[in-house]
Amino acid sequence: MRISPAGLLVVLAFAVPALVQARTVLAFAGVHVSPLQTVLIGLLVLTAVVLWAVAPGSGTEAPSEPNGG
Amino acid sequence: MSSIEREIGHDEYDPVGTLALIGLYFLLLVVLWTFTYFVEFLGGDLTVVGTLL
Amino acid sequence: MSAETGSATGVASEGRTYIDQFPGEARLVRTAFWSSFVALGIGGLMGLVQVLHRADVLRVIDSTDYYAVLTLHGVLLALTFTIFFLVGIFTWAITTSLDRGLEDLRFTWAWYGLMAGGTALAAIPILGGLTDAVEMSASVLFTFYAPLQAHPLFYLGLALFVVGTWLAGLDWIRSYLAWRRENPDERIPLPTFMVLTTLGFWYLSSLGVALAVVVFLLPWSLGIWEQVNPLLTRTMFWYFGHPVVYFWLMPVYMMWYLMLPKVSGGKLFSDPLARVVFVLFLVLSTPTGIHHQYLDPGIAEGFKFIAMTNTMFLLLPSLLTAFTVVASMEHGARQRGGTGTFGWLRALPWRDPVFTGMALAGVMFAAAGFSGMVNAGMNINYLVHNTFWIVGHFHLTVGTAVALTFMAVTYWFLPQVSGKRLWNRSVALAQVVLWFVGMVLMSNAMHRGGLDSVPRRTAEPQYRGFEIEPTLGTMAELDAQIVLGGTILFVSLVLFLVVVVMTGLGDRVDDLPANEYAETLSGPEDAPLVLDNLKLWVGIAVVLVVLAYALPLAAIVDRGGLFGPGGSPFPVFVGCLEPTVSASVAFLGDHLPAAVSGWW
Amino acid sequence: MNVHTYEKVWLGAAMVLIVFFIASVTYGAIGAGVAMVDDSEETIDPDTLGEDDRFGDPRVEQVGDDEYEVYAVARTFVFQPDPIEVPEDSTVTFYITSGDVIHSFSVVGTNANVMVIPGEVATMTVEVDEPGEYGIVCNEYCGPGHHDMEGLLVVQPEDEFELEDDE
Repeated sequence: MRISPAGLLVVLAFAVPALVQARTVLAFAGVHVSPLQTVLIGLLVLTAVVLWAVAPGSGTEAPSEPNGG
Repeated sequence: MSSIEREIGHDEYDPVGTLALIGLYFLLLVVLWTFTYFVEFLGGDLTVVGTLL
Repeated sequence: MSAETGSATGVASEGRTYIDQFPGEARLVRTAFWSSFVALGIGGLMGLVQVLHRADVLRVIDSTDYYAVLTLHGVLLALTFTIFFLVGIFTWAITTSLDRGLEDLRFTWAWYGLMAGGTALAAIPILGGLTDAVEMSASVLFTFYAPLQAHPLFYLGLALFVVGTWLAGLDWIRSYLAWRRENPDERIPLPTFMVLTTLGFWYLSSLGVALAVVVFLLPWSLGIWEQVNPLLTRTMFWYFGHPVVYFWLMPVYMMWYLMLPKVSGGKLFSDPLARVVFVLFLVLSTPTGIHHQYLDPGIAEGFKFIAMTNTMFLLLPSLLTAFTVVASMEHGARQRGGTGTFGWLRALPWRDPVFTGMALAGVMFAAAGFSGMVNAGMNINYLVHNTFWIVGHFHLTVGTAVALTFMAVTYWFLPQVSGKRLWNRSVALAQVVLWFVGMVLMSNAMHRGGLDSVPRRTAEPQYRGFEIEPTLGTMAELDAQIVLGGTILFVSLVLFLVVVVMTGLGDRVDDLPANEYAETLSGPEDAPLVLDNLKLWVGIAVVLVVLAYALPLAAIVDRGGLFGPGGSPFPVFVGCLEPTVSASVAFLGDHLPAAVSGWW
Repeated sequence: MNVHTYEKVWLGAAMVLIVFFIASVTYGAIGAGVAMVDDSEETIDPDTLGEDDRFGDPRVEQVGDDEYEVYAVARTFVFQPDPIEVPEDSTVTFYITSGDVIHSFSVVGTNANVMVIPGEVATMTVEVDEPGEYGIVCNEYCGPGHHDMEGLLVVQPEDEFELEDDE
């Protein structure tokens, strides 16, 4: 794991608004992406993030660890 | 807290990351406001004008 | 200058949870939380009903009943959920930071009872709006604009609820005065300072709505007055209606200042600036309400402009908060070993739902900052006023900054006030992340729909004579985004309630972390003494309110009279709507199965 | 008081932002000429609109070359007159009041959006250019039939436009 499971969850959460907004922004630039394409591209991106996260990393574990909360 | 690796006191701490993040936020606000006010609003139809102007 | 100074906690409370320190107060906080969560559950369910109804995906109620559902949603979530949670947090803040219990718990339970009783009274006619069985209703929404007229019980309940909060404030002030007598020379502890400044503008602003209800609306609904001045009661509502959003927000800011640095592993960046921020809110919250009335006839443009400048300067304390809070998080991250300009973000405790929930709430509040700036702008209000944009905005503020922060800190508070271990941290983490994702989808589509003139507060935003065309894409996909987001939010809400209930069902344990809040990097000794002069700040707040409101109110009364230029009440009572409502659904259960099977 | 340099920088930036917002709104008001609805009209008794010169008979009136006035009434749950017909390339002043509760008069997809409060007359002047149809919605909750409240604003080509006469 390159990042902790919790970190991955948060990264995925941030990817969702980025994908939603990217479609709107692109439309202003004249590039029209259909909702279906957005979903497909989104799934690809999210899968890529997951694959990146679970791939054997450089060995530097994320410093986050359980603490009293 | 167990996970603290080092103590950083007031005088040795410069919130560089905060300044960077908030600088980006500032730019985003300026761009979004400019777009919304001058393009979406003033560029729209049926703008309400005063009778005197 | 010392790095190690800071809050007064931990003196007598080493290693003890809140319930160990103050068992009686913990019981009150727990009860207030439960009241708050019941409101959250019912209000959230109503939200799901509305999302599905508006998009015409599933209509389990008749469209004429939609507004009773909407009233329930607004009142329960905006007032009941938020304020019950607030009285819990403020009680915790006063007792913990002054390190003393409340003076007399019988008085404490009396104000709690008044608030709960008021809520129940107001709920009766609102629920009555959903059934033909009772001849009473209060489908007047959260704003209850006259001449729409609710059943008198609605106004009475509202007034009692507000009086309950006033007494709660007196309870905390009493604690503070008692503490002050014993500690004449000490600085006011930061949490207590936050409570007192918040109370300052709460008393000032809620007086307006109390007068509107007690002097005009309640007697009018009882038939004592024949008519009221709709513009006057509306202005008095907004005199309270804007500060009330800061009343919800101040406990959130308190949590961001006190808990977020702690759970990040750092210290609050600056105690003095936190005080400055709360003083600014005290002074500026109230003289801004007219910005909700930019498009009202009967108010001169100059008054609107004054309200706008006040509102714009009210951005300042929030922008300062953004810096202080992020800097405190960064301090924690760097102490935990984080490095780099942005790399420190990875060193934050993302596994902790208390942290992650609050951090995500903060991100959404930054987005809400932008739509709020647009709402604050005077003439640009033509573009967004009363559109779905506004709904998108306040689902980011009260619906996320407030609600998500409250849910996240519940995961810290619940063990503190019950002595029980949090049931499941992973479910809690998933819950806060789901709320974030669901709200992104829902509020994004709401903002976009609003820019295309989709109205707020309507059961059916589909019209016979024309169609509302989005600039980009189709209305169907905006609707789909809202339905998806709303459903995710509801799932998240259910998960929250599951965690809360399961935690409540657990056993007492004795290895919980102690009750404490963040220390400060720059402590109160760096704050000028004048900041603690609350009489001065309240005085300035009163002067600003008089400056902002005396002339507009005088003009409204002068033009239309105290009781209006005429006009009959418009009771939103079930009896008056017999032709349409008699055909409608009396019980959800009757139609739910048919509607669900039809949908599938 | 001990304020970090970065925080001072941010405080300055925040002030700049606030001034920028106020300046753009001021430009909109003075430079672009966007006027706010205000208190220029006398109050009116909503119960006796039927006897009023202007609102007793909701209508469109020509008051000059390319200048029209619309006297409109919002009631639960209709707009009168409906449709409102005006010619292209004209300046139209709306006078709108309510016969019962608070409504709004909001022209879909445009900046023409105003609250309609019983007892008050909302006025707004807009310039219409090309022929077309706009929906009108009430965007303030006004009772159980609120969602049925809609109207139409029709901007007609110059040669097709004629005012309806009250015989």
